[in-house]
Amino acid sequence: MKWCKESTLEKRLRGRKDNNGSKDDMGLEATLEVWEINTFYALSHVLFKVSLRVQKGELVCLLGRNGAGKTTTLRSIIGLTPPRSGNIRFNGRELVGKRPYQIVRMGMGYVPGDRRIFPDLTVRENLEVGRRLRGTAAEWTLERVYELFPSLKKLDKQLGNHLSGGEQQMLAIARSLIGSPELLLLDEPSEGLAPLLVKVLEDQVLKLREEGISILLAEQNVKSALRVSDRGYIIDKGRIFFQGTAKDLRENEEARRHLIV
Amino acid sequence: MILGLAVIVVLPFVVGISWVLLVTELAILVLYAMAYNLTMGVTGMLSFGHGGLFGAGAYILVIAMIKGDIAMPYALLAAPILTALITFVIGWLCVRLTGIYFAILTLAFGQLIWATIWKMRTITGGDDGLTGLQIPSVMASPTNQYFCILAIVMLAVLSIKIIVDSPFGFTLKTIRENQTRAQCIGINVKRYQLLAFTASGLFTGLAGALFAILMRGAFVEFATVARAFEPLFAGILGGMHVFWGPAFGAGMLLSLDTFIGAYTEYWPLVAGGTLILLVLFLPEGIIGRIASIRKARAQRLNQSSA
Amino acid sequence: MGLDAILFQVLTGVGKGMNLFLLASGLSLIYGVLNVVNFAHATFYLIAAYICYTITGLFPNGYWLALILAPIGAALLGGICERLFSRLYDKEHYTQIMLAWGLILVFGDLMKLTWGSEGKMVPTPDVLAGGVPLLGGNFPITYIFVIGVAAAIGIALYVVLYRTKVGIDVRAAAADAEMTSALGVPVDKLYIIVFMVACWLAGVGGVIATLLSPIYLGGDLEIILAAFIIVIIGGMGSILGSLVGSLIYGVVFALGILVLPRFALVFLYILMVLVLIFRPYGLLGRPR
Amino acid sequence: MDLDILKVKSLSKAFGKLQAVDRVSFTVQPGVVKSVIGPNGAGKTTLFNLITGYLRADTGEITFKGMNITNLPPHELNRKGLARSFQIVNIFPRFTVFENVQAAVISRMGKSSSIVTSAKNVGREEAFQILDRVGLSEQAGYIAGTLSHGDQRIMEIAIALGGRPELLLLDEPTAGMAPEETYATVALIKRLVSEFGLSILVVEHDMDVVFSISETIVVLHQGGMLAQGKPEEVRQNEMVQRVYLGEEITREKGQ
Repeated sequence: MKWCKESTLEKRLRGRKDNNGSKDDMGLEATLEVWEINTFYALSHVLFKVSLRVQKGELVCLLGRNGAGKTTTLRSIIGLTPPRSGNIRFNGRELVGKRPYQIVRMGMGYVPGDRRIFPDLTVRENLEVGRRLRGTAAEWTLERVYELFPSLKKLDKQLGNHLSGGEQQMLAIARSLIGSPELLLLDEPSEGLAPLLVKVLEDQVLKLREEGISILLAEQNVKSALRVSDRGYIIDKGRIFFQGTAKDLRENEEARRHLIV
Repeated sequence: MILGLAVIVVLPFVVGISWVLLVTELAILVLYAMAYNLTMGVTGMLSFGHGGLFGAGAYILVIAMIKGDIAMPYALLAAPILTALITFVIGWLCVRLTGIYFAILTLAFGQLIWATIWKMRTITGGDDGLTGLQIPSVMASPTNQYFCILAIVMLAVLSIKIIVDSPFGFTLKTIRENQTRAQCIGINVKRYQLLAFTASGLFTGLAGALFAILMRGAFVEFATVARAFEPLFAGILGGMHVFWGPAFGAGMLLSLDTFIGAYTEYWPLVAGGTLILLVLFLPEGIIGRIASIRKARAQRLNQSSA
Repeated sequence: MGLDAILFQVLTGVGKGMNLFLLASGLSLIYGVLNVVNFAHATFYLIAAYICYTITGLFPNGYWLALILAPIGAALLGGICERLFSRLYDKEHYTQIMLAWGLILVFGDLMKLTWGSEGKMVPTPDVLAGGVPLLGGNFPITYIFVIGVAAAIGIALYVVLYRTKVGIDVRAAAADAEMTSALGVPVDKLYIIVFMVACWLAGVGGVIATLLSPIYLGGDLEIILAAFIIVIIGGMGSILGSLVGSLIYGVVFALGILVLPRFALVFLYILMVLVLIFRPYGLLGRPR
Repeated sequence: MDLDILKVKSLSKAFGKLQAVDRVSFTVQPGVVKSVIGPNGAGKTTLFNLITGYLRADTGEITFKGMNITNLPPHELNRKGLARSFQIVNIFPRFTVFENVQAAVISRMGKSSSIVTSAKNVGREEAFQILDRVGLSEQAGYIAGTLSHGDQRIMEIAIALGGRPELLLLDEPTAGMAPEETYATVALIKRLVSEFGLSILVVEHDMDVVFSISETIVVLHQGGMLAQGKPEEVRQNEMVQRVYLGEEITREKGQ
């Protein structure tokens, strides 16, 4: 294994121009297309020409260390931190300039990394906030959601702040799911979960994909993410450095360099 | 500056008595606005209790002179000092809270002072107020009164200026800008907030006492919430982050009141409208806006030359 | 003084308190959801009271019409004002308070222009005139009516907030507006609704208050201070807190008048100061 | 005689059920850079907030220059010679760059309560010296909030230097920086140690930065210490690699 020496800082400086996002020419029907977005927090430039695609029914992961730009990418897509330039298309419709609630109503679901369960609302009420009638066959009802997460059903009347970390994570996913999304953005769902729960979570994520939901999964937990994903991107310092199938990502040295210490 | 002083000296000899009285009132309001600004503009603490403090200053002076038979110079000294003591006690309780809770606690204390004045008829005269203040003959004529009050106000404003420009004042501004950061460069934030609040109370008490002299008595209206809003209004009009902003605002406020008030009884409509427009479109205030335009230009020049 | 007389006084206090609850709950709701301190809230109350005066003057038995129309008027006005406040949501609280102060001045003058500066009385509808014998006294029916209306609205408010989708969205937005919007809820529209409902509540409060006391200019400032005392004691942002605070306010005031007539209000200020010092977020509120 | 400038002994902090920091112990020697690393939620920021007095420790002891400083308030720690920067830019945005640093210098000089002189020239020379040292003297007159993100973060270090600290705690000093800025910051940190003899404790995500500046590294995982040692040792550490790839590991309790 090769490790970064100080000189890599300089290398990074030089290497900056070579990396112009990555275009996908598979020609498949894309649910989500992110094209060279640049995102800022106030004055600080966080995302640099980030591009990625999610195909219909695909489970794509976005891997990176702390602070690499994963969360910002998802927030840019859902409209909470709109990019300053670039395009985001969802089923062919442009998202940049749209408000978060509009984007959600177009069929996207967002599960934030810190879960953000409403503490004073019961489990049922938390789900109620996410519920929307879309009139499609693929609509998720309360019953269907409880079927997928049976343990939530028992907690129906519990307040959000009385849930354990794992229960909160399930609720956060369920809360987005009940809005019947076609695409789900999952931000580090495995964070803070015990190993056993991570496995449970992986199964649930796979089940969601079987239901036909496309998923963009931001993860720091590489092992877990690669167990479920079809394809992935590696982000570091706000730039996409690598993309490929799960197998590529697992085996590529260069890819590992951006993920490990 | 010399020109300004000359205008001040010559003024009472060229204009009528009503104008002299008006300018005297203006001077007191300027002091009040600047005293208040020590809390709000300089330290960044929103207070609604200054009406009560203004009233306290006025009543202390009048009660001392009428009920205690104390000579005016001593009463004029006692009023701000006692008001500062009251402010210190109130502030000691208030600085534990932050933001809107601080504001509402000061409001509660202001109202408590107001209610006490209103209800303690035997001492304060209640609704009727306390009238019949005997002013020493040196100060009795409007012109002499004008000179005395203006001198005191100028001295007080100079003291405020020295405080604001001193390292102490600079420290207060650091607290206004960023409390957490101020704390971790070694500043005991609560202590300085209390000091600033007390100093503000001192000058507010003085302004109240001077106002009582001008009005020849003290009245419940001196201590109302509306009175507490006046200097905040002045600060927003003129800009509270620039030294002369509140003074300018006080001037505008009084002119609105006097001149528009002369044409129409509906001047609050104009004042309220002005306030709404300012808050929405010019939150820095008029003088504040001018100052920041200048600053920005200076930086641009600086950058282009660098 | 007999126990009956004291109980009678307590009941009167409950009546006053319930009337104020309509106002305080709206103030609390606006703060809890929008994080805006609406210092001008009682102005909507006063405007509704004046509209009620006009309507009752135009139509015989117009009171019931006024009870419907005046609060709607207050709500529409509130909707317009919300658009102004919305420009200051992310600004410091004092800017919102100054905007409110400007609105108080402007509306105060407009009311003076429209209705003049003398106090106004709204005739009590026949149905509500008189009293019922109670505890050795004659308890006015108007008070019973006020308690009834306020209680009914309080229950309705509770049902909406806890049993309907909109109510749950409102509570969610109060806790985390950004996440709520990321679940597909148009939060800015929700804000307008909340502001309008709060002003509607204030309007109802104003209309029923005309049964208890005359309408006069500047009354809004007195009432807003009462409402502030209530929400501070009960806890800003808590509806149940406003109810408890309102009852405490009404009862302490009514009993205070019996004990030390001139210092009834002072008691309340002292109570508020104590609450702020020892439990700044109020009896039923929570720190934020 | 105590040679360590900072000594953290068995420090713990829990939020409800979550053990955010679990019996962490380490020392910082004078004149070196020590880094704290670890995946998300490892407890790095909590650890920082404990040391700098923003949080109260449940148990454990923190010693600074031989003094027990556990749970002292932030402003007192600053007076003792311990300064910090923040993860999110934390400055006086409407002051000029010069005033930002001057504020810290005035406070350190103990002149915060003085009202006899004008503030304008108090601590002026020292503030300019510091700006010169970090390379911001040309921007001295700019409004701080208008600086680039990288310059703002460097100015934060300058503010911390105004307190003439012996120990500097930097919370992700290069977060959100462009590569050029990162490079400059790394150079600055190295210079502060070599030329001015400061001791520095850093929390940092950028591993290139961590390995290029640190004398020793502490690795946290789920609140506890996973490993500690020289950069080479940490790199070779099997456990550390596995943690960063998201493998399950069970930390030995009570090491």
